[in-house]
Amino acid sequence: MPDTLLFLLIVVPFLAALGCLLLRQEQLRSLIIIGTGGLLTLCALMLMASTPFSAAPKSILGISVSMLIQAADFFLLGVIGYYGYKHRNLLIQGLAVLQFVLLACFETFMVAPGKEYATFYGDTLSLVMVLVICIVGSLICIHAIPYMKEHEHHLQLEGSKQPRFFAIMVLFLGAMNGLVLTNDLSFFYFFFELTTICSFLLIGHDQTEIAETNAVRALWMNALGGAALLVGIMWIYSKTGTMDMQAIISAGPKAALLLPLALLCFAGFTKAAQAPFQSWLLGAMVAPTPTSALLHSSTMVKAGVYLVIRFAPAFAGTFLSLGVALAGAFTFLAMAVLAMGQSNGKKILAYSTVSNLGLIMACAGINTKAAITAAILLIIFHALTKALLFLCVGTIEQRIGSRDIEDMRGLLTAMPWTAVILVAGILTMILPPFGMLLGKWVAIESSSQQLFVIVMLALGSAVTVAYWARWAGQIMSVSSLGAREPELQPMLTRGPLAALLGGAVLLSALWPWVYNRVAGPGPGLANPASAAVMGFMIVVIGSGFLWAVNAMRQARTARMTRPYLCGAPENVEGTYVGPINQDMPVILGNAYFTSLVTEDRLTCWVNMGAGLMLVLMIGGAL
Amino acid sequence: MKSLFLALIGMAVAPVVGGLVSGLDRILTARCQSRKGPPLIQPFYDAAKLWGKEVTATNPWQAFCAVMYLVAAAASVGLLCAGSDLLLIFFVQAVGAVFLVMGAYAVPSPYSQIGAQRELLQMVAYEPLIILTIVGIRLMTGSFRVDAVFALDQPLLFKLPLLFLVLGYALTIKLRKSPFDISACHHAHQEIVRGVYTEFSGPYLALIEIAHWYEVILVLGLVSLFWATSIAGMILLVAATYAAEILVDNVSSRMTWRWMLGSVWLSGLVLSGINLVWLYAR
Amino acid sequence: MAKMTLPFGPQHPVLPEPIHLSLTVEDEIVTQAIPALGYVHRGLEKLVDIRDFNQMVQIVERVCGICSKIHAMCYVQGLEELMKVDVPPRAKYLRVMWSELHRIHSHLLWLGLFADAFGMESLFMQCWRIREKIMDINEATTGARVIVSVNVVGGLRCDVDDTQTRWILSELDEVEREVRRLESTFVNDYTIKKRTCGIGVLSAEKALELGAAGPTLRGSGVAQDMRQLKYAAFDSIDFEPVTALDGDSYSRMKVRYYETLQSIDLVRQAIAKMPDGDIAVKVKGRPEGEILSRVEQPRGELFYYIKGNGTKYLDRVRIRTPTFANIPPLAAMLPGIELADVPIVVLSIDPCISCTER
Amino acid sequence: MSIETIPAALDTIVGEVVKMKAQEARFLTMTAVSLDEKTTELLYTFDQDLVMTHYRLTVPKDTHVPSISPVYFAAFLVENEICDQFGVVFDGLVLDFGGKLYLDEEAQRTPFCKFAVTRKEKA
Amino acid sequence: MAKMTANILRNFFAKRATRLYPIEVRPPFENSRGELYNDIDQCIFCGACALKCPSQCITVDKDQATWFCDPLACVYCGVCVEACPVHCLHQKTTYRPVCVTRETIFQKGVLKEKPKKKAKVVAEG
Amino acid sequence: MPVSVIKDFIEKSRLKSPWLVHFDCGSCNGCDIEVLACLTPLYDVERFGILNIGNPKHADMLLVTGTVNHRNKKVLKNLYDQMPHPKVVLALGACGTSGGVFREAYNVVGGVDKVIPVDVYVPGCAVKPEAIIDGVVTALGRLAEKRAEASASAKE
Ligand code: SF4
Ligand code: SF4
Ligand code: SF4
Ligand code: SF4
Ligand code: SF4
Ligand code: SF4
Ligand code: SF4
Ligand code: SF4
Repeated sequence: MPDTLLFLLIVVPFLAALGCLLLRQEQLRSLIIIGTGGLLTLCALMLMASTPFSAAPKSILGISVSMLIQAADFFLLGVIGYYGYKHRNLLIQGLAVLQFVLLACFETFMVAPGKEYATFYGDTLSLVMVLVICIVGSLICIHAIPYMKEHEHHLQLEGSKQPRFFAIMVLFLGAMNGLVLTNDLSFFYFFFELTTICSFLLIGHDQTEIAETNAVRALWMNALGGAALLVGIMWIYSKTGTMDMQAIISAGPKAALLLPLALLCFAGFTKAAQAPFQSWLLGAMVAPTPTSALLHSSTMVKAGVYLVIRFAPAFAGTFLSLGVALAGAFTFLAMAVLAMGQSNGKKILAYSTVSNLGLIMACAGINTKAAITAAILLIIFHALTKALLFLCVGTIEQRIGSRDIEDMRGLLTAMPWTAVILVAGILTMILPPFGMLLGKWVAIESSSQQLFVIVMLALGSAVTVAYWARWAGQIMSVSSLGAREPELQPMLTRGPLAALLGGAVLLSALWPWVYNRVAGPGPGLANPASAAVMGFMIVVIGSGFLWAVNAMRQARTARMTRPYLCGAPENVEGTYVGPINQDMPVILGNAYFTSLVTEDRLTCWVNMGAGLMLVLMIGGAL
Repeated sequence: MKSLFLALIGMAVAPVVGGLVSGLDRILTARCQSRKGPPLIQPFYDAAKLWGKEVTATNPWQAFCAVMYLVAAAASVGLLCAGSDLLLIFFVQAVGAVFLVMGAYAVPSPYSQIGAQRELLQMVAYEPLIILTIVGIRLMTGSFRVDAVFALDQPLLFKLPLLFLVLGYALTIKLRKSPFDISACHHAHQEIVRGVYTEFSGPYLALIEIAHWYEVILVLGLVSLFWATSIAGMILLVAATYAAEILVDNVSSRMTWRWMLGSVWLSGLVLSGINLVWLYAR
Repeated sequence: MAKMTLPFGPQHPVLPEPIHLSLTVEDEIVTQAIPALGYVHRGLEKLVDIRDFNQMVQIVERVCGICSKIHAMCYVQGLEELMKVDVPPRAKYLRVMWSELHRIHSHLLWLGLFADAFGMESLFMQCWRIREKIMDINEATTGARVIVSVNVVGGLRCDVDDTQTRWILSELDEVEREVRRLESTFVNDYTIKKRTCGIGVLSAEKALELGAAGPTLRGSGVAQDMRQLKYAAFDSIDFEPVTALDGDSYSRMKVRYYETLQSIDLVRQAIAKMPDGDIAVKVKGRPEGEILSRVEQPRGELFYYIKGNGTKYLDRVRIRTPTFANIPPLAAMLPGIELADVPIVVLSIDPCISCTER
Repeated sequence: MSIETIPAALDTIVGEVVKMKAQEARFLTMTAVSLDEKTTELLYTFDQDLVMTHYRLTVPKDTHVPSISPVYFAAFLVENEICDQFGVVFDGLVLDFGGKLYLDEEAQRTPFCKFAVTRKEKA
Repeated sequence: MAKMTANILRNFFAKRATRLYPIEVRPPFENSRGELYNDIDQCIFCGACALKCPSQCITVDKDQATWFCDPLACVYCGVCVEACPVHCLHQKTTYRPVCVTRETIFQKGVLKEKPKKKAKVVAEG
Repeated sequence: MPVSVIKDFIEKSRLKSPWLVHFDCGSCNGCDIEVLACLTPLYDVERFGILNIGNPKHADMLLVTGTVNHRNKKVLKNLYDQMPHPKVVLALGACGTSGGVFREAYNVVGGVDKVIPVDVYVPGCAVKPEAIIDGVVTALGRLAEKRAEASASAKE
């Protein structure tokens, strides 16, 4: 059974991608995407029944798997090199050549056929990842169908580039599935590079100048990570003589392996866009929104944290672990502060992603069982909510033509449905009893022994609440009810949004169950949010919610007053009578603290700090 | 079951006590200014009157936010009385704070909007301090739970003196007392009128006042944990702390948010850092 | 960086008077401030057409209730000069006494309001509590707390006897004790200095160029005070203007604080040197010609232009009050400060809009 | 009795004011008086060390007067006031309230004129 | 701040300054200028008060022997009192009580040539 | 607790907690400073639960000092409209009640009652703090009367 599911989860997306590319008919393509999405979701759910499992498929469609992967590895490096050449980027070319040479040496001279082991393996961590990838990823792809149509309409393209776009999107899902399910380091390397390529192609999709620069930046940073990964793998192999990840991990912390593991973590940091590598993810914002949603929630950056969490047991209790925790916590705080100074909605989302991943990294670095559990839980809830928020912003941007949160003031009148979903989404990010917050709670509780980490988490967590609450508040800021037009949207836009929000809420309600399922059986792991506590909260806050809804309904019939403007008369709505009896507009705006520090300067400091942290982390491994 | 019972009792009694504390506060403040001051139950008159006022609104969403603020404040007090997890209590009260801010944001009036922004900054200032205090407690008791504090045989105050000061900062902000009455004020002698409260009126303001009483109790409850070994000690500590608050309120001018953020983060972090390092070092 | 506009007034709790400022702030820093007036404009200068020059005394007193006595004094001194009336010496000393009492109450009032602007309610209460003693002196000696209405053309309407002066002196001792008790708070308190030092800086050159007056000017280090003109009995009273050098809100506060103490001393001097005699002379004739009259009122230099035409109705009275002169400096000080400092800077010129707009 | 003044004319007044500024005199105020139906008198007052200097300018009602607010910013308020009350139009005001500094539409226009003039709109 | 703390504590322990007004009424100062009243029997309706009043709120009709005042427009300056040749006009030391509707004072007296008739005081709402 | 007890408490509270907003409608400051003096230790109107709340949306009582002119009458009306019911208006001083000495000036409209309904007139120039306190007490009486009338007519 797992074998079939494995095949379906990894190979079907490849085939579907091929289908998208070849069948250039719109309805058919939509059908393929929806079908693939459905199938992947189904498979992922079915996989739940059979974890943990391991498998070692020898061949696929008659071709030897390892041969295939080996060949594909070189092909990918070739592709990277090609793009490096095309964009005249020496760094990328150099990295590609370096990896090519290393890989060639590795494959030809070092790898000796060892004993058989399972090339694929699935435990709770991989299962969670697969579920996230398949469900959230598919929803994003589905949402992208109407989105991309509109997008190309806006751009007034001559020929549609959608086939290529969707092909890469679904391919991405397959690559991610492969990445999280494999147990073979060389396979892992392949999938890792594949995600790099996919993201590069997606970021550069619109082929504008800025898109291409940013895509190239993403490529070199990730190629750097890839190189580190490759060196790390070779090093590990040279020490242990095996590519079997489980074997390496279960052997426990070994001093000799710390440096290569640090390289692995470094690779994870680049991929997860941790400071100082956040710039590639911010640059990725130029891509169409579904791309951002995919990169931020269920793929790409999650590959980075997955890598670190996967290998966490192998460096538990070492200085490396502390380094990871510190670097993660630092990113959490620094990115939250940067987000506070942003008015660009997508940038806020991006910084928040990096920030949250920093939190996950910090959990991985703390490296207790509770912390790892927290990390996994955060992955789940972050994926759901972040995808939701990106899709909302995308939807809003297509309607109001801006992604600036200042322009979303009073969105409630223009897009009531989406506005409410967006606000609800934001609230699930920061408030109990929703999963993100509960995850953060577990994280803080488990980090209480690490002074610096906890201080940074405490600060970061406060800043996080601030920038989210500000945004949510602004959206609801309307002065009169006016005539609210009902919002019209295609089902394919609205459905995924509702599903993502519903999922986040439902899973939060099921927290005790989710927690137990993720944490697995084991001693000394008290779930702080026990069923009793959750019950209390849900009853009190839930009934409060009903009361509040009722109060809101009653308030609709109340006498409406105008905002307080110091008594200045208001002849025209949104203005007051000011000097010379002129109608002065009431302009509202947030403080973004640009007078204190600009993004550039802060980024510079943050990068220096983060660089220091990384040096500390790798140096600690020595 | 017992804790549920305690929670319910706490939620029922807290507003009464909170209101009385507020009333006492006003009398004592008046005395510091050589005035007579209002009757003790003045806060109840205020709230009842507000409740009986005409309902006017600028945006119905305000009503939602006001109710949620109250509910969250009540829930956090309930959890405190039930001896629950300190971090959870803290997070639940943050729900209230967030809804208060959103309610203030809900009206396009510059005054409530600036109030909301400042309230957020205040949250940024006090939240880390409270978390660090809680961490300090956890280091002493080995658990994040309130009931664990009562198991100690020595008052926390001796081990966490600096953190207690830090909590004092957070408290002053939370109680909206000078020098931290930056985002809102009891009386509006502020450049932003009543800040976050500006646009809430009538019954909604009443809800917010009651929620504030809950918060007063929550905050005082946290203070009392520092002398959990005897009832008398708890009461004494709470009274002394509150008296100090009133004194500080009367002898300091209002800070600006820049000054607040800088000084609170700096001194708060340094103090809690020293205290925590000392605890870790032991 | 997002912009925000903020209608500050006409009804705003930190400004009991209706002035409006259209503020533009970015990150809570004021980038633009446009004043709007006209909410207190009554047009009382025009009442000269229907009220005779004697009745106008009561009307100019109501230009502003805080220093009503000084308005009337400035007006009647102008008319007395125009009509060549010699006011009895005792009246001159009494004028000094009451006008300095007014300055004390006005400065105490201001110190309280200023304290409230930086959020120190208890200090506000304390200043106003002390001030009540002066109000009592006013009421006991003149019959009214606020609009004392003692001046008439040619002298005064009421006198004080020895028991009253003794009582006034003892009350003043008490006031001085209480005011001195606040000295170290106003001058040295850390939080107050933090909120006022370096806020709303006006250099001496700038202050002169923008026409600042009174404590606003003296706070910038310019020792100019209309009492140096030696009107009323100031020719025989020791007087040195109080100044401070920094030109910020703190300096202006310091000037007013020390002027309060100085005025207590001036009242004592006036009482000590007061001769016996009449308090008024009968005035004959009608004013004709034009005259300018200047006195120092609590907020600075007050300027009256009076033009008579030989009838009992004057041709023109024009009042230029100190706040009128201090509004341009205020407009220059506002941009660049924090929103939270707006009340502090606005109050630091001790604005009185009712006299500005008349 | 009348005040000692230096006579000035429309084309010299700004020059004189510039001179005063060069001497670092403090601008005190301007005073307008409506002399009769046709003429308004403007009195410019400066102060230097407690000594006042005055310039007197007599203008027909319908002339435009050059504003001195570019020289002395402080003059903007009083010039606006005179514009409100006397209908004198100042050219080049740095902050022009257009005759609405104090008065709203409902109020009488140019109330201080012996005979109210119709408001002159700026060219 | 220390000085202020001392201040606050002094206030706290000192006797409060508050006068409990409606319960505790301080006697007015003896020459306080308060409510205006006309001893109409004495009034000779000369009109001096009406002429001098800066607020022009008094109307005297010599023929009808009426004295009218708008107490809401009166500014209690006492100019009329000083102007009255027969000293029939006085000011109490207490202020005029508040009212919920506009009040005026309308007094009808008797011309002094026929001094026998009783005066009548009418207060109109 | 029966509903009527709560209702009675609310009615009582209306008289025990009058929050006021003060609008200076062109006053000479004489009355304003007396309003402020009411808040200060000697008179301390907080004894009656009075707070100077500064925001019409929270206020029960509007204290108006000064003459109404053409510009501020719109502001006055606006403030009055923003106050939630039940509310009362006090006109303070000669200026507030009638326009006082200024009532014949060209920019003066007159007393407050030219623009909004006034419940209590407090004569004086300037009004004495004691008179203001009397005014507030009278106004509360008016408020209670109005409530009683309203509930009586509601019952019919
Ligand atoms: S804000 Fe809170 S502490 Fe302050 S008076 Fe109101 S209830 Fe009391
Ligand atoms: S600063 Fe705030 S709390 Fe203090 S008196 Fe003013 S309004 Fe009231
Ligand atoms: S400053 Fe002006 S308005 Fe105020 S009291 Fe003095 S003269 Fe009157
Ligand atoms: S003088 Fe003017 S600014 Fe000062 S309190 Fe009185 S009205 Fe307000
Ligand atoms: S009618 Fe009345 S207000 Fe008019 S002048 Fe005569 S007394 Fe005065
Ligand atoms: S007291 Fe003054 S205002 Fe009143 S009637 Fe007499 S003169 Fe007129
Ligand atoms: S001045 Fe005296 S006597 Fe003459 S009318 Fe007036 S009150 Fe009567
Ligand atoms: S009534 Fe008198 S004191 Fe009050 S505002 Fe009018 S003129 Fe001033």
